[in-house]
Amino acid sequence: MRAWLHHHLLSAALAWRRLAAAPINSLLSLLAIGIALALPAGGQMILAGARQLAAGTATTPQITVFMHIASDQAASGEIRARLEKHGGVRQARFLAREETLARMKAGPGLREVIEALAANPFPDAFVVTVRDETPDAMERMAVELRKWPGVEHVQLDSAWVRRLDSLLRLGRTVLLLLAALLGGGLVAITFSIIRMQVLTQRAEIEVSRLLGATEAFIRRPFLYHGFLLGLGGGAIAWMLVAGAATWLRAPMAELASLYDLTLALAPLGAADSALLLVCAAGLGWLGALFSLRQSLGQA
Amino acid sequence: MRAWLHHHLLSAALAWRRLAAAPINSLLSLLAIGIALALPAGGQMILAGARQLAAGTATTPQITVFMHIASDQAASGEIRARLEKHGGVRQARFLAREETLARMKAGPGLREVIEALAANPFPDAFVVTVRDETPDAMERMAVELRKWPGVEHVQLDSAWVRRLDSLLRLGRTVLLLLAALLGGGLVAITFSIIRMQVLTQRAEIEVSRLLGATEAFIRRPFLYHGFLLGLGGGAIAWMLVAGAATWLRAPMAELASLYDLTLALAPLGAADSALLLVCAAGLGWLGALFSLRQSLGQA
Amino acid sequence: MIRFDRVSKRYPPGVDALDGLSFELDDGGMLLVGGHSGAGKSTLLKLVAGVERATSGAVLVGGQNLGGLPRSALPYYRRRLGVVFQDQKLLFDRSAYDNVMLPLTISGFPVREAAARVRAALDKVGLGKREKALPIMLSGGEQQRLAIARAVVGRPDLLLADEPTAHLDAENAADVARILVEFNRVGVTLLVATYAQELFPGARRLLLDHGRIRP
Amino acid sequence: MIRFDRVSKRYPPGVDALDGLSFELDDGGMLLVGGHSGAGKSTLLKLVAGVERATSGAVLVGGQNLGGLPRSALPYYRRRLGVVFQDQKLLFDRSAYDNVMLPLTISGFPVREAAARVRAALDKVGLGKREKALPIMLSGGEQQRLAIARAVVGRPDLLLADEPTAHLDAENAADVARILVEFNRVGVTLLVATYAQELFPGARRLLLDHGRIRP
Ligand SMILES: Nc1ncnc2c1ncn2[C@@H]1O[C@H](COP(=O)(O)OP(=O)(O)OP(=O)(O)O)[C@@H](O)[C@H]1O
Ligand SMILES: Nc1ncnc2c1ncn2[C@@H]1O[C@H](COP(=O)(O)OP(=O)(O)OP(=O)(O)O)[C@@H](O)[C@H]1O
Ligand SMILES: [Mg+2]
Ligand SMILES: [Mg+2]
Repeated sequence: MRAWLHHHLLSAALAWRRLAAAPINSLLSLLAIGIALALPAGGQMILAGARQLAAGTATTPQITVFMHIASDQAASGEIRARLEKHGGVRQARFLAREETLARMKAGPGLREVIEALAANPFPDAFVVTVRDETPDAMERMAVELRKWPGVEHVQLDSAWVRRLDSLLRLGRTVLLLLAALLGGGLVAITFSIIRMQVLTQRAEIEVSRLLGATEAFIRRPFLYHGFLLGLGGGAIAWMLVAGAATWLRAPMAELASLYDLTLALAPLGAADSALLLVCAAGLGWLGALFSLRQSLGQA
Repeated sequence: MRAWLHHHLLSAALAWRRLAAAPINSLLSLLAIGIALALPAGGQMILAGARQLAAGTATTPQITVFMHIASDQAASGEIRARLEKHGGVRQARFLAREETLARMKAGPGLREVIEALAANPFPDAFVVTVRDETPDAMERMAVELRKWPGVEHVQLDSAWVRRLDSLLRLGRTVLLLLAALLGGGLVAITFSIIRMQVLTQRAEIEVSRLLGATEAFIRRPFLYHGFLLGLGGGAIAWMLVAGAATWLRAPMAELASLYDLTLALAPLGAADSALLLVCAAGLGWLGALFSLRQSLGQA
Repeated sequence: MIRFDRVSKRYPPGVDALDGLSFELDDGGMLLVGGHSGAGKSTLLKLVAGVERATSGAVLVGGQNLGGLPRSALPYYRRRLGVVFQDQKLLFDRSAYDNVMLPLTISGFPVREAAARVRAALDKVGLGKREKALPIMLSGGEQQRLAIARAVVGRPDLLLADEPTAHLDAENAADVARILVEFNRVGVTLLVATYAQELFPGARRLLLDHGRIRP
Repeated sequence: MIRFDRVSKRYPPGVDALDGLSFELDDGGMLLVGGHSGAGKSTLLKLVAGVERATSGAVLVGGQNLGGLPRSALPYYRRRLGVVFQDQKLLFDRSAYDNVMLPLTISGFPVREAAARVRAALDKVGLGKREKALPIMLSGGEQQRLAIARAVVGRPDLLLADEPTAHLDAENAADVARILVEFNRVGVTLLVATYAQELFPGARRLLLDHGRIRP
């Protein structure tokens, strides 16, 4: 038992020494792994930013219900009552036509036009928020409202929701694809490195076997090697992402300001960072395991 | 000379056999390189699509000049003459207030409002396109026009231009960064692989030297190896990008249709493909060269 | 006790290295294996070391048939042996000291005691002052002695040596032979393949000829 | 002609392998180098082969001082030699045939003639039927003979052999010695480090003792 623990320590130390023995090579390997991991991690960061942006701008997709311009207050009251009773409606805000006119006058540019009007050209309206904000549900709600008496026009802003949704979905798909590809890439890189290591250590492996080393004894340093490669690569990826976040902050802010958005790129949080490191180390270990399977046989 | 040519052929064949000797390993290496290259290549494809999109929607940024609502035709004539003489103006289209009114009436939704108006609320206007379409030049032009007599308001749509410009600039920066990172990654991967190959072939290298092999003779197969790795990785990258273009076409089209845009993802063209392969092979060769420098010494 | 019972060994391309070989060697005994180049001496030793398996017949060591030994038990069997390989099998990227330490590390020997044992083994073969040297820095004969130090450092019950005195001058060869015989005197079973049978006077001999015992 | 002029070789940690050694060997001559393990025999051969450089003194081969040979000229110098290394330096992932072919490939020998030469060399050392075998499939003595085949395949002017008969039984050793002597008879200069000096009767001897000539 003590010998076993001791050998684990020795293996880790040996793996470390093998990494340190070829520093440039190790650094380049780590860099390759780091870059492979930085891309999905960075994508995750950007997507998180975009999601937060989406949350900021499109929290509450709305349906606007315009009454007929000739409809009277009673009709509007009727619709208001219906909306309040409707189970799918979360909130309905009444916009009286007088209020709209006053607001429009206050707005820039339109004042002269509106003051020249003989009558109030705006109808009564309701701004409705719903419980089920999925595009389909909103579409169905709009169709229903359109049939109510005195309703002239129902405007749905689900198009925007759908756009953003579709964009985020695309982003997620691309990110997943990227993560899978590059996770696979990491496994491939450690696989190669460990396979080559096995080849370089061929003599040592052969001699150790002849002197009575068990398979576990022989494999352990290589598994630690893969683990360390993954972990180090993960750390580099973390730094690359943090660096990119800092470096991209200025141009992103400029861009966001043009769109009147607040888009903040935050470096990875503690949980995401931990996940990144654990996944990286795990994939490195896995690559080493596959590699040993292939080059040293099943046992 | 014939022996030299012969050895080049032998070296290429040997490099090929080394790749084929460890097919899984080679495939994984190629995949790693392919993925590393696919990302900037794919980014290039997307950016090309975006640039084409930008070209489609924002060909001619415009400046709209609104006359004062109370200004008379003479004033408008004066401005028109000035615009026609102005060197920076490419074209100025006059929008008479009557014409605008008529158009607005024809448009949906506004008819009732406009018909209720006592007087034409629209001023005369000019839609101006300029020779120098850079955001700064347009800004300067707007400032100048604002000072002309009878001009009430000058509206500049350079904001959109600037947005798109800024977006594309960001895209280009990210892409360059990516290409540099992943080009470096490719060099790092071939560096590692060749270094490991050198380690595995240590005995052969040592013996060959003792038997009178020149440095060039020893290095040649490794350089071919790096070259082939790069080339194969480039080919895989090409296929990945083509695959992604096909795979992303549907969601991209959906997205584009929501924005009323035509965004077509075309697979890499012949020139871009050739560039990709040449760069990949060259970087692989370079990685091998660096690697040999480091592991076999300068000579 | 080592017992070969009609053991044959055929290598894949169809080379019969051993052909129906039978002999016994008691615990604590000594046996020299001779014969021409390619006679099967190394093959015999490899069968005892569990490096190769017999094609037919039984190789019994300590009553255990090596042919029936599960793969997972092999490492533990090997730890009880000391083997000097004909091609030495030294690690060229480790110092003499580390080469001799390797079997002790593998068997999980306590670290502190191990160092003393390694030094003692190196002293015994006259390499006490070269412990930091890499094998490449040693002459052919010094490498040979290093391989012997590694074989004896674990104080095995059974010592196999394949041409342990090749590459050694007469004086060094006699020294090495003396070391091996000393081990045998304190109870270690000794099996040596060698051309230099005169270095082990009075020992039992087994002469091979194309895989068979020459009568 | 080989001429050593007060040659010393000190290896980095401070080992004096050769110490002011002077001797001459005429073209077409034969010289046996003897001495205890670690006496400096291999070092002497390595200096002639251009594997090591003298710390002081001059090593002249064919009038050329090897110490002054530029690194880029070394490969071409080596192609004119045949060397049997003490540790053989065979490639274990290549067949016997490919091992012997290697020096011919390196010197850009025409492919068609090369095949015939390789077969002739393998036949000469009795390995004609094992050309497809990997070195690991050969016995120790067979590997030794393979190394000799590789050294002579290029028909060198100068043949260096370091313990060429180690690992060989008396009969094979005599065969190998005969092959080497035959080469010497047709004009090849021969320099052999060996303990088995009786295999080369009548040859000139040089006995080393701690890097000096024992008078
Ligand atoms: N590369 C090296 N670095 C350090 N010391 C070395 C090196 N090569 C040889 N030596 C030392 O130089 C001395 C002479 O070595 P050399 O190999 O020439 O001996 P040798 O006469 O060939 O011995 P043997 O018969 O055992 O092969 C020895 O003490 C050896 O340890
Ligand atoms: N792994 C192998 N594959 C095929 N043939 C082999 C293998 N190992 C040995 N042989 C052959 O088996 C025969 C006996 O080999 P072995 O190594 O036992 O001989 P040896 O008596 O030790 O000879 P030497 O004195 O030359 O070392 C030889 O003909 C050899 O070529
Ligand atoms: Mg043998
Ligand atoms: Mg020597």
